[in-house]
This record gives sequence, C-alpha cells and structure tokens, in this order.
Amino acid sequence: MSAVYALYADPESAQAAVDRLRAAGVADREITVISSEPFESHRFGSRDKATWMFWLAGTGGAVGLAFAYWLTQMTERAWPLPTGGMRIVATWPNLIIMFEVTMLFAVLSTVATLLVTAQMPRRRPKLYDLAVSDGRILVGLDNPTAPLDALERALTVHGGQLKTLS
Amino acid sequence: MSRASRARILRTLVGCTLLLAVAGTSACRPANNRASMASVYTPARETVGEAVNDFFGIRPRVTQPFPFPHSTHVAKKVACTDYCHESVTKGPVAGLPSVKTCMICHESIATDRPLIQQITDLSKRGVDLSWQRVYGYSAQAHVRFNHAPHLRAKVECSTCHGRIDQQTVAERNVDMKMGYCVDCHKAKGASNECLTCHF
Amino acid sequence: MDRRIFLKVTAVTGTSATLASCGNPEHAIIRFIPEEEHVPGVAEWKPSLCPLCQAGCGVIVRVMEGDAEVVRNGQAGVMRMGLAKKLEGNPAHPISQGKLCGRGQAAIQIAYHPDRITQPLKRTGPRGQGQFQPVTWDAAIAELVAQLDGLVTSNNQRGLAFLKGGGRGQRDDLVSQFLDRFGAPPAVSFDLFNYDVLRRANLLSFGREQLPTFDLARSGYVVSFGADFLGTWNSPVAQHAGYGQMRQGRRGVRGAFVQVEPRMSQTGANADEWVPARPGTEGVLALGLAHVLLSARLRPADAAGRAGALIDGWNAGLTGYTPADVEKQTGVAAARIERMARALVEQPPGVAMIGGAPLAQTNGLFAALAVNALNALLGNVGQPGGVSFMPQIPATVTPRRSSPPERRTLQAVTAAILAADPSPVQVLLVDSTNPVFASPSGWRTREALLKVPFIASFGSFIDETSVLSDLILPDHAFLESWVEGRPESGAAVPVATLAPPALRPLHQTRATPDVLLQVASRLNKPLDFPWQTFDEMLMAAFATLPAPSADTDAWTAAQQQGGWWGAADAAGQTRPGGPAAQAEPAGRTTQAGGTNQGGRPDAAPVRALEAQFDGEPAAYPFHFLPYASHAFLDGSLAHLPWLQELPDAMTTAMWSSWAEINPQTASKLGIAEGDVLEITSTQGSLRTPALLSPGIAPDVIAMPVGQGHETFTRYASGRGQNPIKILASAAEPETGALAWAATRVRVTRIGPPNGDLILFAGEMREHPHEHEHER
Amino acid sequence: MSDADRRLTDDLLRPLLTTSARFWVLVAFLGAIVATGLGTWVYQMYWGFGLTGVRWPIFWAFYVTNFVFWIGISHAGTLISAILRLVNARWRRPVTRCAEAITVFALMIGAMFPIIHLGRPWLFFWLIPYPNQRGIWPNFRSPLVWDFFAITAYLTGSVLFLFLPMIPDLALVRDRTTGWRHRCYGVVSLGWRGTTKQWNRLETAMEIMAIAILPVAVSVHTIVSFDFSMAPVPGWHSTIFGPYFVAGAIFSGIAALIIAMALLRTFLHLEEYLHPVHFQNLGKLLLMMSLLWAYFVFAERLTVWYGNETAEMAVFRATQSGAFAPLYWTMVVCNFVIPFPILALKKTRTIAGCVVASSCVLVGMWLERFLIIVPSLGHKYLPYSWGTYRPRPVEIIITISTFAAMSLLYVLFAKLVPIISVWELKVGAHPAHAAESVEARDDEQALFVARTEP
Amino acid sequence: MAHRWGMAVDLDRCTGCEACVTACRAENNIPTVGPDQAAAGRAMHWIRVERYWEGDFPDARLTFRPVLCQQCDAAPCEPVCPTYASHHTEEGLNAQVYNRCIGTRYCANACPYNVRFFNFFNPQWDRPLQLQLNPDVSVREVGVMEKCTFCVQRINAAEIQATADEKPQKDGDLKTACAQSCPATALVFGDLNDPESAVSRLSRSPRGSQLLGDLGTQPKITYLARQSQT
Repeated sequence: MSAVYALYADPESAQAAVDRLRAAGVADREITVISSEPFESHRFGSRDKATWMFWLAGTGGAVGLAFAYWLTQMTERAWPLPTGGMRIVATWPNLIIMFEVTMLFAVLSTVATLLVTAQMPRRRPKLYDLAVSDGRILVGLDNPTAPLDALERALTVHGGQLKTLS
Repeated sequence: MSRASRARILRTLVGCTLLLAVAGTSACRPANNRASMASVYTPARETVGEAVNDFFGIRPRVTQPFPFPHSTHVAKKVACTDYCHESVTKGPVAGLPSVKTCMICHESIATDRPLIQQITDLSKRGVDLSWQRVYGYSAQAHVRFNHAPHLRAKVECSTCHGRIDQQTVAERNVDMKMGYCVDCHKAKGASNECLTCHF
Repeated sequence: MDRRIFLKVTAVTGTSATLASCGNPEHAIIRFIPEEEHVPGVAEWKPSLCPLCQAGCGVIVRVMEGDAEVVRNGQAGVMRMGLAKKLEGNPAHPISQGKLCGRGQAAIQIAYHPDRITQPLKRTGPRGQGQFQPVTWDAAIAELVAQLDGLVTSNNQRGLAFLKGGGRGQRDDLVSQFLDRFGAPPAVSFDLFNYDVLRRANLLSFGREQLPTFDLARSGYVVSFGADFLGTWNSPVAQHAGYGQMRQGRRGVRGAFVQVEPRMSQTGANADEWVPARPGTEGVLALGLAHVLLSARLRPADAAGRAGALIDGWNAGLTGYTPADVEKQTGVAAARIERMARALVEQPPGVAMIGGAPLAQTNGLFAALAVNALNALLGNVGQPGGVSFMPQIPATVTPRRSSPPERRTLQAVTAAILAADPSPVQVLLVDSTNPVFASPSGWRTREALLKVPFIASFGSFIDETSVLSDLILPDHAFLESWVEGRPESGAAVPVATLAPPALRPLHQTRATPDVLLQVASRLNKPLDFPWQTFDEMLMAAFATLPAPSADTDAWTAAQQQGGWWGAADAAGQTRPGGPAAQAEPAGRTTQAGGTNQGGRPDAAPVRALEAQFDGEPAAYPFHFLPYASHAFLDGSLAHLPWLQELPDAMTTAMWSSWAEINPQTASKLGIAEGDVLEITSTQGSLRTPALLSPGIAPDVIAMPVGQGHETFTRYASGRGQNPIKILASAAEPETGALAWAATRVRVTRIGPPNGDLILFAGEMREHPHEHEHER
Repeated sequence: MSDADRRLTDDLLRPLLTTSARFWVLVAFLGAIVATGLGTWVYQMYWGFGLTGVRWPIFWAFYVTNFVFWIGISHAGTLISAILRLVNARWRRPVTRCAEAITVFALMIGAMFPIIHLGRPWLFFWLIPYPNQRGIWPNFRSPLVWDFFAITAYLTGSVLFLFLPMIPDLALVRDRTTGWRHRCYGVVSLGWRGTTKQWNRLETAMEIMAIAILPVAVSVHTIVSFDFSMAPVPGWHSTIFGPYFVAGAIFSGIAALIIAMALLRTFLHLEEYLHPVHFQNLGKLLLMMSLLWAYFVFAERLTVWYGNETAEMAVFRATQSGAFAPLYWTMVVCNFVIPFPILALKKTRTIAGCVVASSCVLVGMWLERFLIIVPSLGHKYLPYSWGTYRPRPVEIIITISTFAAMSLLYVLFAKLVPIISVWELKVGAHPAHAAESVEARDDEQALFVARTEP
Repeated sequence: MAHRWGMAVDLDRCTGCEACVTACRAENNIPTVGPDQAAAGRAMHWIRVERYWEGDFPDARLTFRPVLCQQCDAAPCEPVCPTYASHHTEEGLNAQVYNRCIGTRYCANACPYNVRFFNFFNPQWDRPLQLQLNPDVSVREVGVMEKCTFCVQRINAAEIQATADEKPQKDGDLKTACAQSCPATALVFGDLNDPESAVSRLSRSPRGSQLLGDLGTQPKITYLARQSQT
C-alpha cells in the first residue's frame, strides 16, 4: 500500500489542508490527521466526536450487576451455612458486592471500547511520522484513490512539505 | 561517573542489603523456641517439603513393610472382619492386625512358605509389622472418620477400598478428597455439616 | 510473580519446620508386638486412686489405644498399648462421687512427665550435685540389701530410718511392718500441712484420733475458722459436693456460711460473711460464740460434755469471754459475735470447723478444742448437717509384734542426727516426701541428711531431697501400680479404695512395695513376709472384709468398682454424710476402740493460751501467712505444667509466686502492683513480686507455698520463691507440729516490677473506674 | 513546534533519558529496606504469627493499622484527580499523574497487609470466590470479603485511570528513544498515533472513568471502616465510621500528595511546572479536610462521652486520660493544632509550610488508625480480659519497609514514565486550542494560571 | 426433634475451684504455652473463672464467674469470618472448623466475651506428655483460632451411639468435660429443646440471666445469680 501526507507546524494550516483535500473531493473518512495533542477547538479536531461509549459502559455495568447477583445468590445457596442468625441469602451485604462488581465491569467495558474503537493495541502504524512527536501535525491519506498530483497540490500549500510512502 | 565506581557502589549496597536483612530477621527470634529440641511433639510438619506436598495435596505412595496378599485371603474365604479388621464392628477404627493375629492361623497353616516363616520369625522376636495407612490424611485436614455409621448406612467397603479381592497390598482406589465425601453425603442425604467430620 | 509460584513460596515458608522426635520414617523404627488387646478408638474406663492428697478420691481412668515409645529388653521402639487419656471422679466412690478437683485431673501428667526417672540411678558425683548413672534393678536392690545387712551385722538395726509422707493404707502398713520386722524404729512421716493437731484435738474431745467429716449438704449455718474446705483442706471434693447442696440443693433453704480468716482464701471468697479476726485468736472467738449461747441459755452448758469439760472455765459459763472481751482480743465487733452466735442456733443445724492457719499457731490445739467444744455445745456431733467421724477399717492385716510405736517428728530426728556423731541414722529410706524443700531452714534438714552415710529414695522425680540420695529406686506412677487407700474422712461409710494397675509401665520402674518385699526376702536374715508381692498383701487384707454380695467377694468386687465401701450392714447407713458412724455421744466416751491410745479421759482442762509469734512486732510488723497453693499444695505438684499454667483462682497468677499485701498498707510503703519486695523474718529473707489484694488484713502478708524449687523438673526448678525457707521453727507444744503461721516479717520495696509476676487477668474489678471514683 | 513546547518536552523527559549515580544509590538503599521487610515476613511465616506483639485479646494491631493507613493514602490520587478532571480545574494538569501514581502504589501496599496479618497467609486465596471440589465458597457476609471486592475494583480502576492518559506520553517517549527502550515503549504505548479519533476516544474514556472511579473510591474506605464498625466492639460499633474514614483517607491522601510533589519538584527540577500555586490550592484542600477531621473526631467523642455507656467509656478513658493518652494527644496536635494555623495563614501556606503540615498529618493519621484499633480491643466488655499491646521487631521492620517500598515504587515510576503529563501540559500551555466550552467553565482556575505566569 | 445444646451456670454453687479449667485442658488437647508466652498474653483457657473484687478491706467481696464460649444464637464471631470457619450448626453450636480457618482473627475481635484463642506458634508437648492427648480431638496447628466446642466430640459420639442402639439419649448421659468434673455441680449441660431437662429447668429460674445479653448475642448459657445472706 502507499500513503501521501504532509506535516504542518500549526493547526490552522493543517485545518486549511484538510479543507482543500475535501475540496479536492477526498472523502472525510480517508483523511487522517495525527497530532501530538488534542485540538478540540478546531473543526478537524472535533471530527467523529460522537460515540456510544457511555452506553457501552452502562451496559458493561449492567452485565456486572447481573453477574454479581447470580454469584451471590448461587454461592449462598450452594452450601447454605447460617452465621450469626442472619438469613442465608443476606441481601444487605450482597448489595455491596453487587455495587463493586458493577463498577468494575463498567470500567473494564469502557477501556475495552476505547481499545477497540481507537484500534489499539496494534503494531507500528503505517501512516506515521516521528516529526509528530515534535509537535508537527500530520495530514494525509492511506492508499489514495484520487489522482496524486491533485493531492500534492492540496497538501503542499500552507508550507506543508509533501511525503509519500510506497 | 565511571562504570567501575558505579559497580563498586552497587556491590557495597548489595552487601548492606544482606546485612540489614540478617539483622532485621535475627532481631526477632521467638521468645521460647523449644522447637529445635528433638524431644518435643508438635503438629508442625517435619520438613518444608512435606508442607508443600500437604499444600498441594500430594501424598507419598505408601509402601507396606510386607507384601500381604489380600486377594489370597479373600479367596480363602477369610472375611475382613474375622480377625484382622474385627474392631470395625466394635468401634470407629478398622484397626491394623499385629503379627499375633497372623499367627492365629499361621501357627499351622502354610508354615512352609518363606513369607510365613518371616512372620513366624518376627513373632518369635516379638517384633511387629508396622503397616502404613492407605488413606492417611494430613493432620492439618482435621478429619475424623468413623466406620460404624457408614457400615450402618450400608456403604459397601468397596466404595472406598475397591475390589480388595483383586489387590495384594491394599491400594488407594478413590481420590479421597473432601469433594468425594461431600458428594456421597449429598447423595445419601447424610449431614454435610462441617462438624460431622471436622472437629 | 504469578500466583502459583507465590503460593508455593508461602506454603514452603509458612510452616514451622521443627523436627518431631522420631526423625526417621514410621516403617523404619522397630515396632513391638502389643502385649494387650484394645479395640482401637474405643475408650475403656478403669478405676484408680488419686494419690495427690490424703482425701483419697476414687478416680476412673480413660484408657485408649495408642503408640508409645518404650524400651523392651534394652531396645527402644514403638508399641501399641493402652494409654491413660483422662482422669475423672469415680461415680461409685462415696468420697469423690464422680467428681474430681483440678489437681486430681492434672495427676495424669505424673505418668507422662518428661522428667520422670526412668530407671534406677546411682550417685556418681558429690552429694547434691545431681550426678547419677543408671544401674540395673538387680544391682540397685543388691546395694540396698548390702547396706541393710551391714546394719544387721553391726547389730545396729535402729540405724535404719524411713521417711515418708502422711499416708494411710496398706502401703504404709507394709512399711511399718518392714521396719518392725527389721527392728528399726517406726517410720517418720513428714507433711508440711499435716493434721496432727486436729487429730489430737478430736481424740481429746471425742475420742477419735481422726479427721472430721462434715455433712454440709444439710447444714444451715457454717462457721469456718480458717478451714479452706473448698480448696485444699481435708476432703475438698466431698465437701464441694456438700457445699453445692447446702447452697442450692434444697427447696427454700439456703445454707449460710461465715469464714473467719485474716486473708480471704478461695473458700472465704464464697462465704456470705468474711471475718478477718486477728491471727491466733480463733479459739477465743469460738469460745466467745459459745459464751453467747451459754449466757443467753440458748444451749445447756452440759450439752458439750467432755469436749466442754476440756475447756478451762466452761462450766463457769466462760466468764472472761464476753463479746466485749473477745472483741478486744480478736478485733471482731461484739455485735457481730452476738449475731453469729444466734445464727448458729437460729439457722440449724449450725456447725463450726477449724483448719489451716489457726491450727498452725502455738496455741493451735486450744483453738481446735474450743471449736470442738462449740460443736458439742451445738449438739451437732454425729447429727445430720453436723460433724461426724467416718467409721474406719483397721489398717493392719497381720498383728504387730512389738508395742505400738512412739511418735517421732522429723524435727526430732534431724536434731538427733545433728547432735550425735556419728549420725544415729546410718541408712535413710525416703518415700514420697520432700522435707528438704518443705521444712523451715531452722530444722537444718539438708545438713542432717548430708550427714547420713547412705540415703535411698523411691520417688519418681529428682527433687531437693532425692537429689541428696545415693541410690534412687524409681517407683511406678500411680496409674501403673496397685493402689490402695483408706481415707479417714469425707464419707459416711467406711471406704477402702483399691485398684489394679490401669496402664503398663512406660519406663523401667518398679512399685516400691514390691521392691521392699524383694529387699526383705534378699536380706541375709530374710524378714519372712507371708507375701511375695504387694497385691498378695492387698488380697489378704481385703479377704478380711465382708463381701458386698453373695456371688462375689470383697477382693474381686473392689477391683471392679475401684474399692470396697461399707454397705448397710457394715456402717448403718450408706447415704454419704448421713448420721452414720457417729462419734460416741459426748461424755460417754472413755475407750474409743483401738485408736484411742493416748486419749486421756481424765485430761486436765486446757486454758486459753496466747499465740506466740517469732519476731518482735516492732522490728517485724507483719504476720506472715504462708498458705497451701491451690495448684501445688505444699509444692509437691509444682512439676505439673497444667497446674503451673492454671490461673490462681484469686489472683489469676500463672507460673509465678507472689506476696499478697493490703492496698492501704502497700500505699503506705510506696508499693505498687508487681513491685519486687523483700520479705525478712528472723530466719532470713526472700524477694518476690507484690500483689495488692483487698482481701487481706493490713497487718498480714500472705504468700502461697509451692514455688521456689531448686531442683524439681524443668517446669518448677528456679521458678518463684519458697516461703517455708523463712519460717521460724516454732511448734505447737502438745503435738510438736510445726506452727507455720507463727512467723512475723518486715517488708521493704526493692524495685519496680521485674516481670516475674505473670497474671492472666487484666483488671481485678468489674467496674475499675467507678472504683477509682469511690476512692 | 514552539520552543516552549520543546523545552517542556525535554524537561519532562530528562529524568527518563539520563540516569545519575544518585538514582542508583537511592534505589539500592530503598531496595535494601524492602528486602529486609520481605525477609522479615518470610521469617514470621516460618515461625508463626507469635513473633508479633499481638496477644489475647488484642488480635489486630500494627498490620491492620498499616492496612487502613495505606488504603487511606491511596485516596490521594484517583479521587482528587477525578474530581479535578470533572470540574476541569486547569491547575490539576501537572498534579494528576503523580497523584494517581500514589493511589496505585499505596493500594498495592495496603492490599498486602490483610495477607501479611493472616495466621496462615498461604491460604489467602480462600477469600476469592473460585469453583473448587469442596463446593464451598467465601462468606459474603464478611467485611473482609467486601474488602477483597472493593480493593480489586478500586485497584483495577486506578491502574487504568493512571495508564490511559499515559499512553500518548509513552508514545512520545517511544519516538524519542532507540534500541530496546524504543521497543519496550513501543509495546506499552499500544501503537498510539494521535489521530483525532484516538484523542477524542481517550478524552471520553477518561471522563467516564472519572465518573465511575469516584463512588468506588468512596465505597472502598467506607468498607474498610466497616471492618471495624460491623463488630460489636466498644469504640468500633459506630455509624459515623464510614464518612469519618473517608474524610480521614482524603486527609492523609492529600498530605502524601503534597509531600510527593515537593520531593519531585526539588529532585527532578520541576520548579517551572509545579508552581507554589499548586501547593497553595492543595494546602487549602488539606486545611478543609483538617477541619472536617476535627469535626468528625469531636462528634464521635462527644457522642461517646455523652452516652456514657460503661464499655465505651472504658475505651474513652483509656485514650483520653489513660495509657494511650500521650499517643492520642500527639494525634490531635499533628492532625489539627499544627496544620491548622500553618495552612490557615496565607503567609505560612508556602511549599515548606505545606510540607511541614503534611508530614504532621501523616504521623497523626497513622496514630489515629492505631488508636481506633488497639485501645478498643484492649478494653472490651469484660474487664477480666483487658490487655495492652506492645509491638515487636517484626512488626516495626515490616511497617518501615512498606514506606520504603512506597518510595521505591515511586522513584522507579518517575524514572520510567514522565511524572507530569506532557500532552496535557501542552494543551494547558496554549489554552487557545482548548474548546470554548471548557474555557467558560474554567475562569476561576484561569485566575491561578494568570497568577502563575509572572 | 433436633437438639439444642445449652448450659446453666449456678454462680451460687460455683466456688472458683477451677476443676473445670483443668478438665477442659485435659479433654480438648489445649496446649500449655509456657511462662514466656503466658507473659506475652498467649495463654489458652477455653473456660476461665473470672473473679471480680468489690469494695475494700474489711468489706471486700469477691465473686467468681466461669466464662466459656456462650454458643450465641446471634454470634458476632460467625458472620465476620470470610471462610465460614466459624458458623452455626443445626444443633445451635458455634462451630469452629480448624482446617477452614486462615487466621484473620476477626472472630476473636468480634467476640464480646473474649473466649476465642489463637495459636500463635505450633503447640508443643515435651515427650512423652503427648501420650495424654485425646485422640478424639484435633491438635490445632499454628495460625488457627480455637475455642470451646461444647465438647462436640462427646456430642457426636453420643449421637452415633444413640443411633447405633436406637434409643434416644437421656438427659444427663451427655456432659461436657467441665460440667462432668464440676465438684459443686455449678455447671449443668443439656438439651434446651427438652423442657424437662435439668438445664431447661435451671434456665427458667428467676435467678437466671445471660452474660452481656443486652448485646443481643442470644447466648445459650444462663447464669444463675449468686444469692447473699447479708
């Protein structure tokens, strides 16, 4: 596969490059922007903010709750041993267990979602440039379908120096 | 700084570590440590290895002092409870017979066999055979088994002792773990209260 | 590190890898063929006799099969054998009635004690150094025989002395017969807390030289003068049973009980009323009570009969014992005396008992006679709820040859030895007594013994006395031998306890009676005993007793049930404590059968004596009160770990000795709990921790006897202090009994707590802070 | 990229890339103490628990004190940084990571103690509900089992909470290193690139975590307090214990954080990133917690004294005027008398001042846990069974070694990971990039920023 | 009907003689820890006789009170145990299962009576003292809790016997070691479900009360108050 990208010193020019790529008819999905810090305030920064994460976390919690409920009930009934004149299925203490397990599952599911949606962990990515860690902003595409020269024109303005991998 | 000097520093520090460790541990020797005296009885395991085995439930294979052929005796219609394990009908323990018991019959029977002659010789010298328990639990299991109730509950001897008529010296036939007892107790509706066996 | 590894590590390290003794695997040690058959896992109960005190409780032994390390013909190995697991009271026994005190239950540890002497020993090092070497029984007996033959050839049979504890029964009879036949003077019996004074008093008052039996179960009002009858005195187990009944055994009636003693004993703690009278004035108090009864015409004066006649001024109505006078002497309020006296008759039956410290005064006999008179006056002698005397079985099987023996106290013997040179005693045999520990330093017992050329002892342990001996012939533990005893109190019927060995001997020991018989037969001029072994003698003795039923004889029956006790035909009634076997009604007694030698019908009235104390009150301001420890009695039980770790009932002290002192006194002397004190008498001094107790008079220092052994097994040696060492050798003049309560001391604080005082309890009061507010 | 950013990056990565001899000395020294501690524990397991000073009837003492203490310390990070994240206090940025690190390590150490204090530690796994041939499970009615669940949840949460925002920085280090380090950081940074999608997901995840971790943190110390309040022991059986312990935990947590920050600041030369204002703010928090603590203690004591119940009063007296009084009043001085004025006066609320106050608080809070456990056990209902306790060498050594362990872990952490979040600091450095919405919520924090830029 | 084992302690009969303490030690293989450990507060007494002083000389009074595991129905020691080592049996006993005990010592803290004891070291018997050990009772090892079991070994044996010869147990046949030995019969053991048993009758006595009963532990031991004449 091949890739085309350019590095920019500041978010504004990166934003401009993104716009020109769009103008050049490149689909939003294909454009990759890589930066060493988040840019919530810029449009490219706030792309695909929308997420199901909260819901997934909630679901995880619910699963945890169900599991904890089953666990407490099952174990207490499996070998019923009375202690301190309490009921065999002791609801109050069980609530504590359920709460903790619920939270645990919620947290775990959050992290799981993060890893999946952010495509982590993965081996060394194709489209990347060490300059990013110096604060440069990378704008580019994997396996460009559009004609290369058009992309070049789009990327080279605003002082982006073009690089290609193949 | 040079690699050499760094190494020196490290070495000295490692030394200090060991010293500290020794000092620290020796600072708190137990007050009355009669443990090291051989003339004491204690439930402690004799060796660390034994402790590990106990922990993982590994029990050494028992080696009996004498190749007693159960099969032959059963074949000869000698019931277990006739002489050798008669106390099983009287008390909690089946009991292991002494050479005396052997001689009850072998005064006269099969006196020509070398094994029997060994026995006769032992009994003359007043020395007994030290049979090994086949199902010896670790003391830490705190299990108290009583044959009588099991016999009353019509539990077959073979349930735990297997086809004794096919064994020479008795072997372990079941994995006598707590699970085994519990399952049977559940099946037979016997009490699974801990104090039934552990006290 | 992952979990499994972690677990393995902890499992390895998490066990104390101490080496159990039989290091080599089970099938490598020699195993002997069992000598007896037992059903494994099934307990068998065998009768026996508790040897620890003269009460003579019958016990049953729980015997179960187990592996014991034994030596058989010189080879060490393991053998399956019956092992004693527990001692309990023998339910059939009239005295113990199925109960047993803590000491008795600990007696089982004697048999299994790690420091028991396992075989005969011969001294190698200098005397008292405790260097011995094992010898065979033949050699040992031969040695003893040689010594005795030596006496015979030098025609000095009286050079043999036998020192024994205060026991009664066939064993002691055998000893006296042995000495008798040998031509030696009778055995000297030594027992620190003996009952000589009380026996003598009972002989004088009632013609019975014997300990009294109390029918507490039916008593209404009990006044005890220092008698620790719920602890160590007389027959504690039987008295406990009666006490329980007295308190809650009867519908609507609850017996009351007053304890008169300057230091609250465990018995005193149970009293409804604790009367700390001045030491040595108990007799006066008793007469004070009598005076009230007489002056108020509550009882006729002649009711006391001879017992009363013995008291000087009795018939004159005991003028001089008015409550006021008595208050002056005793420090007990007159009103209180009045009340107690009236209660004695208003809550019938009222009974008084005396024992312990009051009898260990120089005026002990007077005190005892006074209390006897009081009982006689109350008319409770031989009556339900009163005091009675247990009918006795004559102890001898074969008639004595010579005249009845004269009494010799240890003090007299030691004095003689120290006086003459060479020592009049050439061969000394010691059996089950430890005078070197239990006699005051004034007697110089140790020096005397060191002066005796040859000493042989029979004990099972090396103690302060047997360590001095040249030859040790270890006895069986009581569980391993034939036991027989004839208690003199505690039941209403005559009792002869008997039991065959409950266990096979663990060690190479032999029963002392058998050894004596062997020696007797091996002498050049054998003492011809009709028996080869002790059990033959016992059989002969029991043959004289009536058979309990037609189909069996006394001997076999006794072996089965653990003794012979009089049935209805033997002793009137079988009900324990019943009015069976009364003393002869007061007055009529002139000759009270065989035991009445020395009973003097025409005895002159005794007048009240002032108790004499050793030490000037100025220099020695405190009365020193040693008392029999509940765990160790006179110290003979200090070697039993169970008893060492038993928290003392009053102080919760374990493994230690202490001195009890009144808190006010302590604060005056600047003494705090646990501080190290120095207690000094004219005889010497000792250092021990202080223990503050509200239950002791301000002018009294009390200390338990029992600790302070120098050589007495690993558990007792070098532990605590021995109060006997600083006792003066004052004695009761009539009987010559040691007056162990007649010493005065001074106390000084030496330093802060040194950790010698080990208490189990944290606080001594249930509401410590409220108490602080009170103060 | 701006010079500011570069300098910032270099400063924060320097500890990772250069190693001084001083570092090795420190590690070896701490390592030695930790080794001693472990050795002592092994020794204790070998001979038996009797090597400790624990006795009848005081069956819990030093080890459980340490347990509660360390769990308390663990409330420094996650809780604080979670709160600050949620309110998006911008001054939090340099603080959060070192705080969260404290949480994780303190929790690990604290969780060790229930195992150390077992009579048979090799069987600790019976607390875990796992299927076994015996068919028997843990007893969910036991507070110790609650502890197990709570600590598991909290530890997992905290580790992730610490790790997630670390990923971009790890990637940064990955790009700045070569050779085996490059490879290692490559693995742990999970191949982070910094695409907008990753950034957004990360931010969201952190928000959810922050929300989830807060109640867990609170529950953990509540449950720790339940270990005591569930037992009918005078001085333990009190409903106030839950909040009381949580407050105490945060109290000691902040103190620990302040000290840690001060040390980092001096040793790693982070003066430019950890400003006095950070200590100022944490100091204010500490002050508030000190007051809260005092309030709880007063309430608890007053209730006991007023109720005047015999057994409770015995404990009360023992601590107030009895054998434990010296310790008790030391605690009061350390937790209130000293810190209050120092932190109340702006003049003394300097870095030094905060450190002094915090050190006192740590001592005081350790004593508080000790004084809750031992006097109560020593004065239960039956005075016959009262007793007192004196620690033995094993306990003291192990206690000391845990402090060493804490320091060691922290030092190693600071060595391997940028102790201050580089990317967050960058974001903070040019607020222009941050979203307006954030800006709006942020004005009062902006003050601090203003004050910090001289 | 299932048994419900209980005990009555008549403080008017109890004389503090401590026969029960030794009886318990002999029956239940309770080790002696020796002077050093005793000083360190590790002495073990499943039953102890508490004594409390009141007042000062000469009006000092002293009362004895035997304290053993009260076998509470609502036992605080049970629910706190994470491994069920301490739990309740059908017959109302507070079971202590040694092999299940991991030594958290939580039960001992929760117990208001302080009747639970911990094996700080492996117990030791100087040979041949160990020959006395009761084969029907476990020898507890280091790190486990132990306490009065109401002589469960005797209870089990009696029940096995009863089923063997198919006749119900009689009241008084079965006694704990302490009750058996008590010379003044202050301790009475029996079945509380049998209204005619001695222990039931005593438990109904107006003198009866329960130790720390107001804690709601529902002990199965009734203390009969000591009466006083003066």
